[in-house]
Amino acid sequence: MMNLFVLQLLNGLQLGVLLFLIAAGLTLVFGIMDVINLAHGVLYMVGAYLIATFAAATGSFWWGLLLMLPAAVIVGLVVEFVVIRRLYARSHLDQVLATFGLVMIANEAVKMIWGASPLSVPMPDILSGSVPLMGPLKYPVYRIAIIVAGLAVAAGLFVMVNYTRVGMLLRAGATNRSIVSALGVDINRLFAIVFTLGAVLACLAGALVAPILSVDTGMGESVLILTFVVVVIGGIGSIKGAFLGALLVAVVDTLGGVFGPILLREVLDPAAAGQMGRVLAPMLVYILMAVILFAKPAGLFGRPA
Amino acid sequence: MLDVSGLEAGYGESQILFGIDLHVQAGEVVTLLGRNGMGKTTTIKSIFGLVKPRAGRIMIGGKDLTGVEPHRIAMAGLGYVPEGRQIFPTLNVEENLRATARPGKWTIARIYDLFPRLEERRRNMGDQLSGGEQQMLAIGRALMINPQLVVLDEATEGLAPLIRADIWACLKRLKDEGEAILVIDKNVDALTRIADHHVVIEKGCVVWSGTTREILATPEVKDRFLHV
Amino acid sequence: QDVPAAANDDVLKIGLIYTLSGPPAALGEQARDGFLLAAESLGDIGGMKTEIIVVDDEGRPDLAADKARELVQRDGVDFVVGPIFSNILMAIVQPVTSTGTILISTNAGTSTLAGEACNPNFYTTSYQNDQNHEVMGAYAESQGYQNVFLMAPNYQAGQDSLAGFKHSYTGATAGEVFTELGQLDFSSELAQIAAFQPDAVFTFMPGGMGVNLVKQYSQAGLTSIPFLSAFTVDETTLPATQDAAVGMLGGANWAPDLETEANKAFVDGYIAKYNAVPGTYAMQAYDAAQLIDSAVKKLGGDLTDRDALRAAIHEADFDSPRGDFSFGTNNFPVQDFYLVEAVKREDGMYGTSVKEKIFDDYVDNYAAQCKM
Amino acid sequence: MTDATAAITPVRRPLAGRLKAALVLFAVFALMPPLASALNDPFYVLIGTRILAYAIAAMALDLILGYGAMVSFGHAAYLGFGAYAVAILSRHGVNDLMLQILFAAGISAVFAFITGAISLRTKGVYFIMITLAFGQMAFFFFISLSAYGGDDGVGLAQRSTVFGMDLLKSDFGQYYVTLALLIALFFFCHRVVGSRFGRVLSGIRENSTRMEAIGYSPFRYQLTAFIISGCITSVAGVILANQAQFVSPAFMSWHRSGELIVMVVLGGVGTLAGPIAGAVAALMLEEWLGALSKHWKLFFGIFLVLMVLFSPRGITGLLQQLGIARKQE
Amino acid sequence: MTSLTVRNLTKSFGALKVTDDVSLDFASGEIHAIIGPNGAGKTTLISQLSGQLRSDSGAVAIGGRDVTRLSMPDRVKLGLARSFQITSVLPGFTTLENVALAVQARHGSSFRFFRTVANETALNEAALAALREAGLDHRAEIRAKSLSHGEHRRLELAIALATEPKILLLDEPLAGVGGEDADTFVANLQKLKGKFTIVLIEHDMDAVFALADQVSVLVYGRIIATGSPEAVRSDPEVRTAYLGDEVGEVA
Ligand SMILES: Nc1ncnc2c1ncn2[C@@H]1O[C@H](COP(=O)(O)OP(=O)(O)OP(=O)(O)O)[C@@H](O)[C@H]1O
Ligand SMILES: Nc1ncnc2c1ncn2[C@@H]1O[C@H](COP(=O)(O)OP(=O)(O)OP(=O)(O)O)[C@@H](O)[C@H]1O
Ligand SMILES: [Mg+2]
Ligand SMILES: [Mg+2]
Repeated sequence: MMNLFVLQLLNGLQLGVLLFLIAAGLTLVFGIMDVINLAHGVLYMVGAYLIATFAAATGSFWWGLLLMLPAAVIVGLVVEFVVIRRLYARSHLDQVLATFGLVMIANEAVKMIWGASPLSVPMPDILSGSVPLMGPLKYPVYRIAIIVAGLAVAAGLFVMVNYTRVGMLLRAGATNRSIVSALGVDINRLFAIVFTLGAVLACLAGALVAPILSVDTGMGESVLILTFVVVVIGGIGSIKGAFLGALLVAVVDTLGGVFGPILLREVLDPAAAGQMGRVLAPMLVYILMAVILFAKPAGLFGRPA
Repeated sequence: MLDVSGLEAGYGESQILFGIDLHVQAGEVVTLLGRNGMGKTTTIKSIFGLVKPRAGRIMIGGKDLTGVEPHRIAMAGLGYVPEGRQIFPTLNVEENLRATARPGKWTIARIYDLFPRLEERRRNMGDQLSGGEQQMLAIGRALMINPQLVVLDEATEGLAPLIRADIWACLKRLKDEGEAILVIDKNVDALTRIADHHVVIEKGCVVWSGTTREILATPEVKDRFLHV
Repeated sequence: QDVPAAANDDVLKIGLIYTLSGPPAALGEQARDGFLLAAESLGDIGGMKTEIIVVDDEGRPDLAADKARELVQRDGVDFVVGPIFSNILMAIVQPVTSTGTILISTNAGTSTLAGEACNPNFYTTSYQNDQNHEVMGAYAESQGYQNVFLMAPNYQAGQDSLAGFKHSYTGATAGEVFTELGQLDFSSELAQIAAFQPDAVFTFMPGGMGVNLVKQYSQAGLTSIPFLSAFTVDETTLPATQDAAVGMLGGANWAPDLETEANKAFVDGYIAKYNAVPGTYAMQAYDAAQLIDSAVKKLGGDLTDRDALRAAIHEADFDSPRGDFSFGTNNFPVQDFYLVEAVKREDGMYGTSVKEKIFDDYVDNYAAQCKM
Repeated sequence: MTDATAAITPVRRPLAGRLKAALVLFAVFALMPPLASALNDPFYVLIGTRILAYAIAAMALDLILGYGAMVSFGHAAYLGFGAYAVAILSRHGVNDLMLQILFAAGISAVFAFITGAISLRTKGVYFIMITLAFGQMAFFFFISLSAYGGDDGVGLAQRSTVFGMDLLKSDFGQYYVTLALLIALFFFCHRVVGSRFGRVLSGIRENSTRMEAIGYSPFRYQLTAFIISGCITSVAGVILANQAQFVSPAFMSWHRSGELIVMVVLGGVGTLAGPIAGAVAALMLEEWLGALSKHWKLFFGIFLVLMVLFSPRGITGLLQQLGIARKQE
Repeated sequence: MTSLTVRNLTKSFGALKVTDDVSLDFASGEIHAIIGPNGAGKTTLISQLSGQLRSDSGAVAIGGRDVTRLSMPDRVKLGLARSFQITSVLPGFTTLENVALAVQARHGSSFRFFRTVANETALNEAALAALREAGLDHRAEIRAKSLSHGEHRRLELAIALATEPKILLLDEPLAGVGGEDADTFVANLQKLKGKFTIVLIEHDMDAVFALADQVSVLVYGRIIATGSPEAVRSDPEVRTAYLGDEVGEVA
């Protein structure tokens, strides 16, 4: 039982870090630029497809990753320039509608380019083993690598937003674009950079999971809602919040699914517990979100209205 | 320094400004006067490109900057204290000052010197300040970009008499240091003590302009256009 | 008796309704391609001028109901073929069959339609949903496994699958886990498997879920534990899982390397045309086309006598790639079931391969409940 | 000083304009079935019913979204309540449409009351997400409801009756009953938004602190509107169940909630008639584009992006730009 | 007529004591000005009185009735209205509608679902009257977001007046209102004097000394002086803390 618990914690951490990578971009774009970008999940998907393509073309995961990054920058810049830029001054609902349109475009385009069948990306050799954990348990090296990469990005972002001038300008721009620009800052360029940064992070997340998950057209959508949950639980615009929110969601999801039924069995008879567990399991994340928002209407680290 | 000629601007379908002419020489203090809703703020916003000018020309330091993006106006040496403070609520006091700062003689230390109150509140978020503190911060923020021309739109609104007096003293000091100032304020009396030139607008047109001496000599101006 | 208007004209109209968008599109596309392949090789189906209308149900039951009605009422099709998923089938059965139009399911085979709610206008060329799971249960039983770890997505079909497995497996279970529908990361379930070290794992993870599970299963170094599955390791997922799935076992009514004349023609034709190995989805849709062809030919193209039409269909007089094929009383197939294994084929592509016949001429468990 | 009496003339031009737009829409709806028959395509009547049902739901959502700034991302739950109300009652032999509607509205009111009271603690995007959470909980609840088919859903043997009459039996009858409901509900909503209550609701949307400072408690008004909207949406669910003769949790997935929001925004937020047009446009486009190309989603996406970029107030705004509808101020 | 009493009110933001044991009596019908340096806690005090901010301790009573636990809307119903220092109106509503809503709040039920409110002449007329008081009637049909800053300030005032309060809390009503209009406003308040109790926060000393019956000086959250305008003006402590020389000019 203890073994399982430790393993699940690691799994939770890995999922959490991954969610964070995606959520970080979303919370930046959302909290700082005040743009609700439903197409953020699409960027995650595009990252996975990009690495699948490049890795297949070069025969190497690492080359694939290396080529994916500049491609992601281009994707980010183009999307920002063509659509997002025109949405800054618009209402959230307009943004929802336009980025919803982007999602449809992207999903269909990806299907036209790469087909409907899922693709796969081979795992790099050096990261493909597992390391022994206590007892008979092993843990895949690749997942450890994801955890490390995610934590590094988290630390970098946290410093950037809270302790650098760019971070200050971003936060300032979030609340009052026109005054920031009237004080001499090229806000458009700044926002383009932030959006692209968020896009690259999402693409990176997609690229990192490609060797573990199948690369398919639905992957952006399934992750989008979860990412929004993370962002909202953490408090919009808060990198710290996104990080803790991601871990919380991931741990509740991984541990709750396994230990929830066990706990339920303590209080209910097995059949009822099984039934109850099955009803509750998929709701778990949503219940978590509802409870947190009930207690803290602006998320864990959000600014109350 | 700043030459505005024939400026027309408005919001949506309504035109507010109908040809404003305004000139600020280096080292000069100019006031923009007029009753509520006459277009003072709109004039300032058009100068900064926050409202797109529909006609006319805005020259800064001899360069035509009509219709360029706001940040380029600011880079050309204009500092802005907007009406209604508009400080950044999600930044603390010090960050508000630092975020848009550019190197020059105005430093955080000098700002704190000018407004000790801000130093006491340096860790407060922008929206955790009193109205007057916010106003001080807005002025400090504009100075921190070390402009050659400071534009103040109702910068003393909501300030206690003592602080207001400090601001006037500060403007005077700025003027003495050779900085140009364009100021909107309802304390016309106080303004006349530091300003060189005055421009009075009504319904989006310049209806009077002249020097301090002239305005003091013609009380009708105040009566007719300013109702003071 | 209800005779659809469509029965009277001299064009044979067939509507295909499959999920062609979203992640499950890969399944729908296989089925569509299988049907079209047959249509192409048969030329005029049933010797009649044929028009095939393909519609996408987008995986949405409410939309599917409308599209099905549209096929029947507006386009006047004689046959509706499809869909992939049970929930879509449930939504279109009533709108299609109540007008007297024939519905041929090429994949979904829900228990109610096999049993109490069986329907003279409804046929399936696939199986009753539980059967492949029962195959694996019987296999696990025959291997003498004592504790099998069971895992399926948390929805009706997932619950049915585990029930189906347990129908023919009597040993103990090491754990019974219901995952979230659409879940992609199985690290937590794999952790449990690693902790319990069961004799074998049985799972039902269709589509993308299966791809991910299989990849992660081998990454987690669990391949020493036998991996039994249904609808998980097949020709739609193997291109993505590739080597990770090789050696994994499944239950099926057919495999591409089954040695029959008809199968060779079908598989070769499919590979030549689409450059991919066909899966059961394609095969069953291929058979649906053959089934229609055989029935219409029998009647000489006159579809107005509905009883005759139904009788002709029931005869199932065609060569299925899977060999023996006939309809039971409930219009569900009576066929053989096999244990199949994922392999890398000689042509370098991946596919399943027959390992062992488990059931011979197997009838589903609900047929007795059908009063027809 | 300007003439004071001139200033008193009530500001109701936009409202009146919208009323006209709605009347035109309804007239078109009423003429559609005979037209479809004449064109030998009566099938449109069936699609039409689905469109009208979604129009009801979109309009109901607009009531809180457009007038109360409460963007509910869980409104499909009410479609589901409506649909399951039909399934559950008809299994127990109750086939009357009005009883089914009452039952659906009852469940919806209770659900809206509880979840609304909790959700209203939050604002903006937090509100969007917490309503999503409740919507998903309802969705998963019905997925696990095996008595009614769980994920697979249940088929309905027959359509509902209206006071014992088989009005819904024919597609035409069903269409006109739906249209009648839409019109009645539209006028209900139209009156509500123009009433004292409606003005308070919009006031809270604009600035809730200010409203509190002049003596309104936002919560009560918002919750009331939320409940009304939920009940009306469930009526759409009742219709959809009849139209599809099938009920499944798919009616309440978050995609449906998202589509409702798309319809409202596409049509024009806060106009009531706009979202009706939005529902028609979205579903008709889906029909047409779907018939033209299998890649219709690509074109639909492009259409949405272009609409937002070039017509900020949706279809309503587009009509205004083209000079067909009257501009607001 | 109603009086407002405040007993031992406190409020802290973290370690910062913003309201520090404040006790005041606002007699009915009087204009009681509160002056003090920026950041002294004046706005905070108003927010506590109006119920927007919860107090840490102490009590507020309206006409003898303890309202410390009541919410802002409930206090409004007892006749307490406030204006905001930082303009807070309904930007998408017309000026008239902004005020009409305030009138409606006072005129009973807002749970009316059917009558078209735009046609309720009683509401509109009362609203227009309030606008006239604030000198804004000619802008009745303009959306609030299109008003200039000064016009916003007047609207703020008109809204507060339209709730027909018994006690009116005004937070810098004159800020941004220039010239003759300020004088008109002072004259208007002068007229209102005696009709209801007014708590006035203002940095415009001309107005304060022209209007106030009582003046209290708040510094660092504490009342350092209360008394007649003359007494306060000559208090040396007040001069150093707040007034400086400017009073000299003004006087
Ligand atoms: N955002 C806006 N949209 C539409 N009209 C506006 C807007 N802002 C200001 N106006 C109008 O423009 C006119 C001039 O406004 P402006 O703010 O320039 O006046 P001002 O002279 O600065 O007045 P004040 O002394 O009150 O600040 C006013 O009639 C006002 O109603
Ligand atoms: N939410 C808050 N958190 C922390 N400190 C706050 C908060 N709100 C206000 N303050 C501080 O409390 C003090 C009192 O603020 P308040 O707004 O009451 O002052 P004021 O007397 O109205 O000043 P002014 O005349 O400048 O408007 C200020 O120093 C301010 O920085
Ligand atoms: Mg102004
Ligand atoms: Mg204040």
